[in-house]
This record gives sequence, structure tokens and C-alpha cells, in this order.
Amino acid sequence: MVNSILIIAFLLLFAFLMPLLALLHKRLPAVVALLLPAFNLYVGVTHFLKMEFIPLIIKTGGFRPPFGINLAIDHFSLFFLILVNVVALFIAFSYLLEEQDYKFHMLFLLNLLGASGIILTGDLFNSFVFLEIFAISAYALAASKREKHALEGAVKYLVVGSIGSSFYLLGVFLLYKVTGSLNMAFIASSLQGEKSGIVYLAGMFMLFGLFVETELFPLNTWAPDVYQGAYNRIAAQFSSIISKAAIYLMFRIVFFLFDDPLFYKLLIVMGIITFVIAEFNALVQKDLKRMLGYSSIGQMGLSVLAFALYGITSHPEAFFTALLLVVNHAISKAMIFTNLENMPEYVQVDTGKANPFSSLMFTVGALSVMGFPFTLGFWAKIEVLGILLRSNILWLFFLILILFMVEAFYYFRVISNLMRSEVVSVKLNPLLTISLVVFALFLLYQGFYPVQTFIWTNKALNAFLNKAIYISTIAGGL
Amino acid sequence: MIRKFLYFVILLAFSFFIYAVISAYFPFGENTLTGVAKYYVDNGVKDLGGINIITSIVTVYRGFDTLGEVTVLFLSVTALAFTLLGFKVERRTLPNPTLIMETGGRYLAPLIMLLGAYIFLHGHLTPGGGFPGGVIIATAFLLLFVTQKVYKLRKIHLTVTEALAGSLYVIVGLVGLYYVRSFLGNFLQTGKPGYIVSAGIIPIIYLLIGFKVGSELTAVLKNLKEGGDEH
Amino acid sequence: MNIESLIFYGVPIYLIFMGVLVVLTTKNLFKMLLGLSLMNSGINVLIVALGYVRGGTTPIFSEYPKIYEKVVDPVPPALVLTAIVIGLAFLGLGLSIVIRIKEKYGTVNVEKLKELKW
Amino acid sequence: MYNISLALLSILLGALVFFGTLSHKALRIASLVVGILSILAFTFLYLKPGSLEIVKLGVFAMSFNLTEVSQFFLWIIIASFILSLFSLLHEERSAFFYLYYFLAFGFAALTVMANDLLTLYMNFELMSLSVFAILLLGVRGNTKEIAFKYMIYSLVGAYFYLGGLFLKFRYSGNIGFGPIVGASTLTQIGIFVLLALPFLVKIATMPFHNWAPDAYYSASDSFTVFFSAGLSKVGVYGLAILILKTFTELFKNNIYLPEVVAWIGGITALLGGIYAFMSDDAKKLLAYSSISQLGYVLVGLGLFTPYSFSAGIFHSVAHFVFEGVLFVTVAAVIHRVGTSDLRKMGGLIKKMPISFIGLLFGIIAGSGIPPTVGFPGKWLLYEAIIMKGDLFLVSLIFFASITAFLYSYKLVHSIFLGKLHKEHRNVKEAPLGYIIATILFLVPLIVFGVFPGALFERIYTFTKPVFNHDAFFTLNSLKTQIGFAKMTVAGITLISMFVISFILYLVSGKSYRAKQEDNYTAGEWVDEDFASHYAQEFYGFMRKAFGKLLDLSAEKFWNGVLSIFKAVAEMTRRVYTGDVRDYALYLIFFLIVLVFLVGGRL
Repeated sequence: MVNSILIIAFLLLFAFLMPLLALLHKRLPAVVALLLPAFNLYVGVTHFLKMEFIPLIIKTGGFRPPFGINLAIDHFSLFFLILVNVVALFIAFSYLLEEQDYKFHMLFLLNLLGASGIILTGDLFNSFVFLEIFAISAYALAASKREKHALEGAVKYLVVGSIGSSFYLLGVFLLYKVTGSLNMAFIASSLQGEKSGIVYLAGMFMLFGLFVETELFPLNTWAPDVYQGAYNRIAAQFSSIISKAAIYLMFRIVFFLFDDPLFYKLLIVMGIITFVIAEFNALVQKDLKRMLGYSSIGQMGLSVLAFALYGITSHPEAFFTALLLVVNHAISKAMIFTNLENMPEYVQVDTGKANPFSSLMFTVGALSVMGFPFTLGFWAKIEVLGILLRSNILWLFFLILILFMVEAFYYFRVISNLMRSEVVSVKLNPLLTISLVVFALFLLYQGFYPVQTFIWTNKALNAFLNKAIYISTIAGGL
Repeated sequence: MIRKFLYFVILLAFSFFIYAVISAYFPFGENTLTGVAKYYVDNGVKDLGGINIITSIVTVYRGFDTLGEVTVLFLSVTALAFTLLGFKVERRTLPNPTLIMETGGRYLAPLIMLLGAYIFLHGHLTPGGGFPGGVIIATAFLLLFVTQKVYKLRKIHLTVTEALAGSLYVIVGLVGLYYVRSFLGNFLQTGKPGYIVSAGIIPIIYLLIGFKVGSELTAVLKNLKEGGDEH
Repeated sequence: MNIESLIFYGVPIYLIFMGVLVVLTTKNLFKMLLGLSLMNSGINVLIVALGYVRGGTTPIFSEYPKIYEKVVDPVPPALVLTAIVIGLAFLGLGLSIVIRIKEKYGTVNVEKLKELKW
Repeated sequence: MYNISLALLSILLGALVFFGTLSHKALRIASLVVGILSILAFTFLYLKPGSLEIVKLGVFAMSFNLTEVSQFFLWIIIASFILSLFSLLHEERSAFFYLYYFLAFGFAALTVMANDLLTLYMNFELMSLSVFAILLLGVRGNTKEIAFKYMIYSLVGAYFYLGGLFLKFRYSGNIGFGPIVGASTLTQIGIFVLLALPFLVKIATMPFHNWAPDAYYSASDSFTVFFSAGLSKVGVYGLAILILKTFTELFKNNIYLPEVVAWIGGITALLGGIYAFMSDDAKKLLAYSSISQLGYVLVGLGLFTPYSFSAGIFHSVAHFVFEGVLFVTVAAVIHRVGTSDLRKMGGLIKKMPISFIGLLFGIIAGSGIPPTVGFPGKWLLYEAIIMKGDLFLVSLIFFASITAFLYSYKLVHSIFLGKLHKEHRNVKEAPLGYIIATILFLVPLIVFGVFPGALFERIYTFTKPVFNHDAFFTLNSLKTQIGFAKMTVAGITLISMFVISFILYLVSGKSYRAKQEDNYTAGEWVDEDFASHYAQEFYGFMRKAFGKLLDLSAEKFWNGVLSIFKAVAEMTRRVYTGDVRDYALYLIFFLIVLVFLVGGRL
């Protein structure tokens, strides 16, 4: 197996070298931006298949944890690494032919670096650094269209995001003060059992920072603006890479460090409110991208809700559901947002022109988000309803059911308008077409025969739930 | 106005609350070093040969963070240049620099650069290091930008310096990975503590960081002065 | 409550929330960024203050092999070093976006920046 | 051989027709004919009831079983599908239309074959999706609005069904059709309502019927044949299976639920009829008549006596036959005339005699006159209600029957009788496909009317295990405790009355044979173009009587529900003010809230 630190090293190396590569050939940066996610994916998949159940520690600086920073790799982090890089590969491949400044590709790679770093690292302060890399590149990407709306969205994100990450830093440091370490496993092992009040405060500060990135209400106010203003590929990146890496960190931190009902209850409430408000707001949107943005927010809320239900009820299925939702949403939203590229004349929810192929792709993606039978989303929806019922919260069950109807309502309104919209011939980007078809087939195939997704998700789930092994492998030596 | 005052009162109360909590949990100055901090202080010099423990932490123990930090800076410069791409700065006529400014600037700048170089080369011995050193170097260029009537700095030079310094940093890390099986691991001898040639890779890393930060910040200044156009 | 802790804890915390207050009350986007920067600085100072050991020196053993008995916690300064650079990076990017906004909207007044809402 | 490969076959055939349509007109017709033949062949050669078939989806196994009930309804669906294909031969539609058409059929077939609730749900949703796609390709009206409306009604029903499915799983531990044991009556009723909802939507029970008139109006005319005659049977099947297998005990023991369901059916029958004779569009009229007739079916199923249940099932077959023939003939007329507006038709009797006969028999059956298929079901239903002693319901149904006469007459008169419009002088008889379909529909219309026992025998096989009742029929007669009907006698009586009155007409009157173009008003000369056809303001006086009722539409109610949602959304979206300072304010307040949540632990 290739040493997985190379993921980060290569991403950095090539990001640094990008200006020189751009001097060599104008197209080289785009190609590099395609090759690196492919490499990451290769590393991720080989690890996922060959790795033992025990997490892999990769130390940096030559010192064992907690003295040096380490990467801690288990199936759970690999699962997210693969997910994020699949989407990145998808986006990079689809836009290979697009003319962009090399700096854009640099930002793309650095964003991917941030996401991969967050996912792989086993150190809290390191996660803050990567979170910042990831957030700052996200601000820049949100503004990358350099038009009014993009800039407005970006500046809102910037203000909100920087407040959030400042408090994340404070939270991390408070934890250091309490435990004397910055290593996640060490902190986790010393936080087991009774926690002092300051730990809760630190947890709240950290979660406060993460809520901004995971788009939970009321800290998600920037999100619809960014989704509306940014390029389509950036919107796809936001809903499928950025929010997914952030939600990974949230899962890890909440479950490993602050495994406490207070946090889970908080997350349940936040998840519900986020889902409710996002779905309702999506119902009355006029702008298609803003509507999709709200839908993304709603899905994040739902995933968080499912995760938090695990914390309350300790049914592993609940967390499984959260992962399934994340996968389904990452893939289908990446599809929907990039597909918007093919329908430039369809901006409003109910009017516009589109070509049949893009309408079809939109429909497949939307059906999967809604959870129509024989798409991957169906299984996620079934699991969601199943765990809600199993948790014995009937009112919540019916609330979610009704919100699913709301979701179906606004998606089908778009679908029916799209299908009957005036046909306009758009020159389809061949690479985008290929990747859209691949993703659509994946969603349908996994909807029909979801074994692979279930097995992989289950593997990730088992790695995640066995936090004792994680902690003892890393912190056991002390 | 009332609104602002209300915010003020609420925030004041809240900050007082946080203050009370923090000073209750961590009384000021009454620390004993525990955990990793204790290890760093006890073994830092032995491990790496650098007498500046903070530097050792920054470059080796938590060198990965520093790599990230460099990346953030690099990222911000890139993002800034990208955001300002195609933005034309209004040509404001600066007051013509006087002869004193021009001559003084011309002679002062190399000295400032020298100071910067000194600071990043002595990072493992004295307070300072790559970042301050780089910033000082950038100020030398700022001085030149402001005081010289005609000062052309070719962007390509900055770009190449930046790219090479950054990638060499990663390559140093990879060499460590090859020789000591650990990314950014120290693969050199630690030498005698307190001497300039000591502390393994720390001076090398600070050298690279100094160049990188210096060239990046200079690029920022250039961008803000001339607008971000294609090089 | 002693005066030392009020200065070294109280002031940074006050800085943090006054930074927030600037964000809440100013209309000028540029000042808003400065407010955020103020908040960052407050957090940085607070972190360094939290690592202080009374009577300790900096963890630089200039007279090696003599080891000082009491040194301050070396980790917070190392972290803050990183955090400062991050704050700088944030500010730089923020300013460039504000410049662009000034170009496109012709103003940096946040009340005019409400094209995306609801 | 697996029965479910019928769905596979239909997908293949759909693809075949799809590519046939893309290439050449003749190929389209050829591939449609291949479709008809191969589905017929499959049905007669392979379809065998009683074997459990499992399709493993990795994490869930879809199970199918062709039980007696399924088989009964599957035959109806297949028959209506094939008969609708005959008329489809003459309609030229886009390639996708055919694909969706075959898909809708395939998934409808899978739906009735499903052996558990989740399998049923999955196929049911896909059937709805296919129909949605077909409706998007509709021919008149605002198709996207109409298709959207259909989909939303279906989806809301389906989602509630999903809720019911999970509740059932929670109480009984499985998702099969088996009964729910141990849940309280109220819970059971709740689950029944949830599970029944999508099927009530499919059979367009009031107040879930709003999609139907628009959808029937908008959709391709041949598709409506399948839509009304075939696909609505999926709804009937769903209700039947729920009542027969899952909620048997509930219906047996609870005295209110059957009454309520039956009353909902009765009201649907009456209101549907009233709306029907108020409609000025042929297809909307038929849509409402279909709603009304399915109301009878719901009465029968809901009342839950052996007679009423059998009557309901029988009447759903009758519904298939006469709605099928009505929709086919109307489709034929529209094909020739080019409009579905009743006010623009008239006097086509001589131009399209076969269609006229088809339609005439259709309305006769629809009004429940012997010896047609409409009679036995209705008769038995009346008997059942009377035996139950529910006189109000009887009178409700009775009035509903009167409306059936009214709209039937309006239909036949407006299209075929009266004055011929000038532009229709060159109208020819419908093309061959329509004729064949009409004739094929007329066969069961008479045969099952005269020999209802043939059908009741099938129905008996699945009602007997539930009700444990004796056979109440012979091949051509029905016998209950309070009545006896022999179809041949009733038929002969009625036919002889017709003959006698016809003879009287021939013998007695010296009547003037008016030409179709003749105009006659009281002493006034009018020119040929003056439309004196009564279809202009047919039942205009009724509008005065029932105008208030027409205003009281369910659509308004549902729009009200929707607007509540939208009002809530308008409120919640105000949170996103667009002002960064507000956003920062939310952040800080939220931070304060978070810190206070920690509160006492500090």
C-alpha cells in the first residue's frame, strides 16, 4: 500500500508547483487537477480493501503521537476520503476542457487538500489548520465567478465562517488545556467518563464552528447565497465535498470526544429545525439554484438528525442511515449541480429552456435525492423512516414524512416544467456527459442492487463504532 | 443607537461570563506543564538539537501544521490574486518621492533584507524564524515600491521563487519520509545545540519558509499595487 | 479576582466580543473585516495568556546546557503562530473580495448588499 | 417460468416500439402489433398462479405472488392494455410515449403481483412515475400542471402509505399482507387510512379526485382507455387486498369503519355523477363518470358483506368494460372530429354508426340496465345495502344512478344525435383499430351481463375464505335472501319492451323524417349555420340547482392546504434577511444559547 501521507504531500507539492506547470503548458494544471484526485482515490480504495480493522497510524515529524502529529486512518475516514475524491474526480474530469486560470485549479486542489486533511488527520489542531485551508479556499471558490452575486455570497460566508472557525480554535485550545494533548485519541481517552464543565464549553465552541460548515440552522444563512451565486461546479463542490468533509469532522468529534446526550439532543433539535426550515424555504424559491441549495441544507440536517439519533438510541442503523444519506446526497447533488451547466437557459424554477438530456439527468438526480424507488436514495429514505420509527418518536416520523412530501413537491414542480420546457439545443460538454451518465448509472444500479454501498458503508460504520480500538491503538502506548 | 447599546451590554455580560468561567478553571499563571508540553521542554533539545523549543515544535513536532500554515498563506495569496484577476487599479498619482526617500530606500532595502535573512537563519536559536523573516523581507520590497519612482519587479521571478520554495519544503518532507519513514522527519544530524549549523532540518525549513513568505507577501503587495493581471 | 487575570484574560475576551460588536453594528464591510481581525487577535492573545506560567521564561535555552526550571508552555505560542498566519490569510482574501465588491456594487455598505435573500 | 417476466417483456416491447417509432411509421405499427401478440401469448401460455417469486435486491428481497385476486385484476389490466393498444395504432405519438406506456403497464402488472407491502410500494411508485411521464406528453390543456397535479396526489398518497407500512411493521413485525395482531382498534384504523390512501387516490375517491378529470382530459385519448379501465384497477386491487387480507378482523368487528368507507364511496358516486352531467367536455364527463362508478365499487368493498364485496369486485370489472368502450368510442370520435368539446359535436350517428352502437351499449351498461354487465353488480349491491338496512345509503346510491342516466344521455345526445355540424359533413367512420377495440369490448359487455356467474365464480374463490359464505349465483342468475334475478329473463323482458315500443313507433305515428341539417324553430326562418343543437346549454337549469355545489370543490381545499404550507414558508424564509449583520447576530445569539445549554455544568 502506498503511504497515505502522499495524498497530502502530492496535493501540496503540485499545488505549489502549479504556477510553473502553467508556464510549461496552459492545459497542464487542469490535467494535474484531474490526476491528483485519481491518485487519492487509488490510495483510498487500496487501503480500504486491504487494510486491517485496526486503524493505521502515520506519524509525521518522526515522533509518535501525541508528540508528533499523526494521521489516523480507519475505514471510516477512508470511506469519506473515497467519497470526497470520487466527487472531486468527477468534477475535475467534467470540467477538464474548461478554460480557467491555473489559480482556479490551485484553489480546487487546495480545497481538496483541506477536505482530505480533515478526513485523515488524527490531531485536533491540525484539523483546525486543514479546516482553515478548506474554508479559505472555499471563500475564494465561492467568489471565483467574480460577479455580484458570487461576491455577495462569498463575503457573507467569509464573515460567518471566520467567526465560526475562531471559536473552533478556542474550543480546541480549551481542550488542550484540559487534557494536555492535541491528539484526538489521547483527548478521547482522557475525556472518558465524567467530564468537567469546561469540556462542554469547549465542545460547544467547536461545534459552533462546525455548524457553520455543516450548514445547520441558524448558522447556514450564508449557504443559499453561496449556492445561488457561485459557479455550478463550485455549488457541487459545496454540497458534495465541503459540507461532507465538515460533517465527517463533526461525526468524529462528537462521537469520539464528547459522547454525551447533551450534544446529541442539541444535534437532534438542530437537525430537525434545519430540515424543516430548509424544506419549507425551498418550497417557495424562484431561483433554481437557490432551491437546490436549500435542498442541500435540508439533507445535511437530515444526516445530522440520523447521526444524533444514534447517539440517543444507540441503534447502529441510525448512524448507518446518516452515512447512506451522505453518500446519496453527495453523488446526486454533484450530478444535479454540474448538470445545470447543460441548461444555462433554465434559471427559474418554473420557466426556461432546456435540452432533453439534461432534463433526464436532472430527473435522475432529483429522484435519488427524493428517494424514489430503484434509486440509491430510496434505501436511505427507507432507513430514515425506519430509524425514526424505531426511536419511538412518532410525531417526528410524521413530520419527516410530510417534509418528504414537500421535497417531492418542489422537485416534481421543476421536473414537470423541465420536461415540458421549450427544447433548446445546447452543445453538450462530452466529458461532463460521460461523467453524468456514469453517476446516473451508479445511482440507478445501487438503487436496484445496493449491496456494494451497503457493504462499504457497513465497514465504515464498524470502524467508526469501535472507537475503543481506535483509542487504544493510538493512545495505548502511553 | 439603543440597539447598539443593547448589543454592547449583552456582549459585555457574555464576555464577563466567559471570563469568569475561564479564570475559574484556569487561574492565571498557575500552570504546571503537563502532557506534551512537558515532554517538549524536557526532551526538545535532546531530540532535535534546537535550543528554541517553540521553533522545534513549529517545524518538527508540529511541522505538519506549519506546512499547512504555509499552505494557508500561499492559498490566501493565490486566492487574492485570483479574486483580483482582471481588476484594474485606478492609477492614483502618488506624490513623487523625494531624492532623500529614493536614495534612502535604495540603500536601506538590502539591509532590511539582510535582517530578514538573519532572522530566519537563526530561527532555531533566537525568537523569530521563517515567518517574521519573510515578512521583513517583504517590507523591504514595500519600501522599494513606495520610494522608487520606477520599480519593476517581474512577477515571474516571484512566482518561481514561491513555487520552488514551497515544493522544496514538501520535498524535504518527502526525503524525511524516505530516510526516516516519517513525513517531515528529521533526517539530518542534530549537531551541537546552540550553533548555527545544528538542529537538523529546522534551519532548512525556515530558510524555505522565509523565501516563500517573503516572495508571497511581495506578490500580495504587487497585486494590491498594480491589480491582479496575468503575468 | 485579581488584576493580573483581569488584564490578561479579561482584555482578550473583551477584545473578542468587541470585535463581534463591530461586526454587528458597522455598516462598512471593511470595518467588519477589521472587527473580525480584532476578534482573531483577541483569541490569539487569550491562548497565549492561557499558557503562561508564573515566573516562567520563554522556552529558549540560550544558555544550553543549562535548563531553566520554569518555562512557559511552549505549545500555545506555536499554535498562535499558525493562527496568526491564518488570520492574516483570511484578512488578505477578505480584503480582495471587498475590493471586488466595491467594484461591482460601487459600495461597501452591507445594507446595499442584499440582493440575495429569502 | 416466472410470471414477473411479464414486466420484463413489457419493457422490452416498449424499447422495441420506441426504436420502431424512431425509424418508420410502418415499423411502429408492426412493433405495436408484435406487442399485442406477445403479451397475449405470454398471458395465455405462461401466466400461472400460485408460485412465490423472489427478486433479490441485495438488501431486500422483492416478493411476488400471483394469487387469485392478483390474477383476477391482472387479467383486467392486461385486457384493457391490449384493447387500448388497438386504438393506439392510429395515434402518432413520440417514441418516449410508447416506452412510458409499456412501462406503466409493466409496473402496474408488478404492483398487482406484489406479495408484500414494500414491493407493492416500489412498483406502485414507478407506475405513477410512468403515468406522470405519459401525462407530460398529453395532448391538450396545460399538461405540465396536470401531470404535476397527478404526481403530487399520487406521491402524497404513496408517502402516507409508506408511513402506514412502517407502522404496520412496527406492530406486526413484518411487511407482508398478513393481519396486524395486537394493535388497538384506533391504531389499526389509522394504519388502514394511511395504507388505503394511495389507492383511494388512484380510484379518485372524493376528495382526492381532482387530478382525475384534468388528467383524463389532457392525456392521449387511447391512453385514457387504459388509464380508466386498467390502471384504476390497481387502486381497487389495493383496497381489496387490504380489506381482504390485512384488515379483515377490523372490518368484521368495527361497526363504524365499513359504514364510513361506504358512505365516502356513496358520496363520491353521487357527486361524481353530478359533476359528470355538468361537464361540457366529453372526456371530463367520462372522467367524472368513472369516478362515480368507482364510488359504487368503494361502497361495495367498504360495506364488507359477502354480497357487497362480490358486487364491488364485479362492478369493477363492469367498470373496466363499459368505461373502456366509452373511452374507446369517444377517442374514435375525437380522432375524427378533432375536439373533445361536446358543444362542438352532434349528429354523428349516421357518420359513425358502429361507434354509436358501442357508445350506446356503453351507457346502457353504465346505467345498469340488463342484460349488460352493469346490471348484476349494481343489483347485488342494492341487495347488500338493503340487507344491511342502511336506507340512507340506498337512497344516496339511487340518486347517484339517476345522475348516471342524466350524463349518459347528455353524452350520447351531444355527440351523436341532433344537428350535424357543417364542418363534420365529411367525417368518416372510425378507423379499424377503434372498431376492433369497440367490438372486443362489446363481447364481455353482453356475455358477462347474461352470464355473470362466470365472473362470480372467480370472485367466489377469494371471497369464500374470508366470508365463508355460500355460493349465491348460478351461471346466469343471482339469488340472495331477499331477491332473485335471472339475467336472461330480465334481458328478454327489457329487449321485448324495446321491440314493442319500436313496433308501436312504426305503426302509429306518421312522422316527418327530418334531415340532419334541418333547422326548425317556431315559425321563424333561420339559416343553416344556426346551431340549434341542444348541447349548447345542456342541463343549464341544473347548473342553477347545483351551482353552489360546483363551487365547493375539493381543489380549493387542497390549494388551501398548500397555501398554509407556503405561508409558513414565507415566514421561515424571512429569517434569511440577506443582511450580514443579522447573520452575525444569529451566530452570536446561538453561541450564547449554546453556552447556556452547558449552563449548570460549568
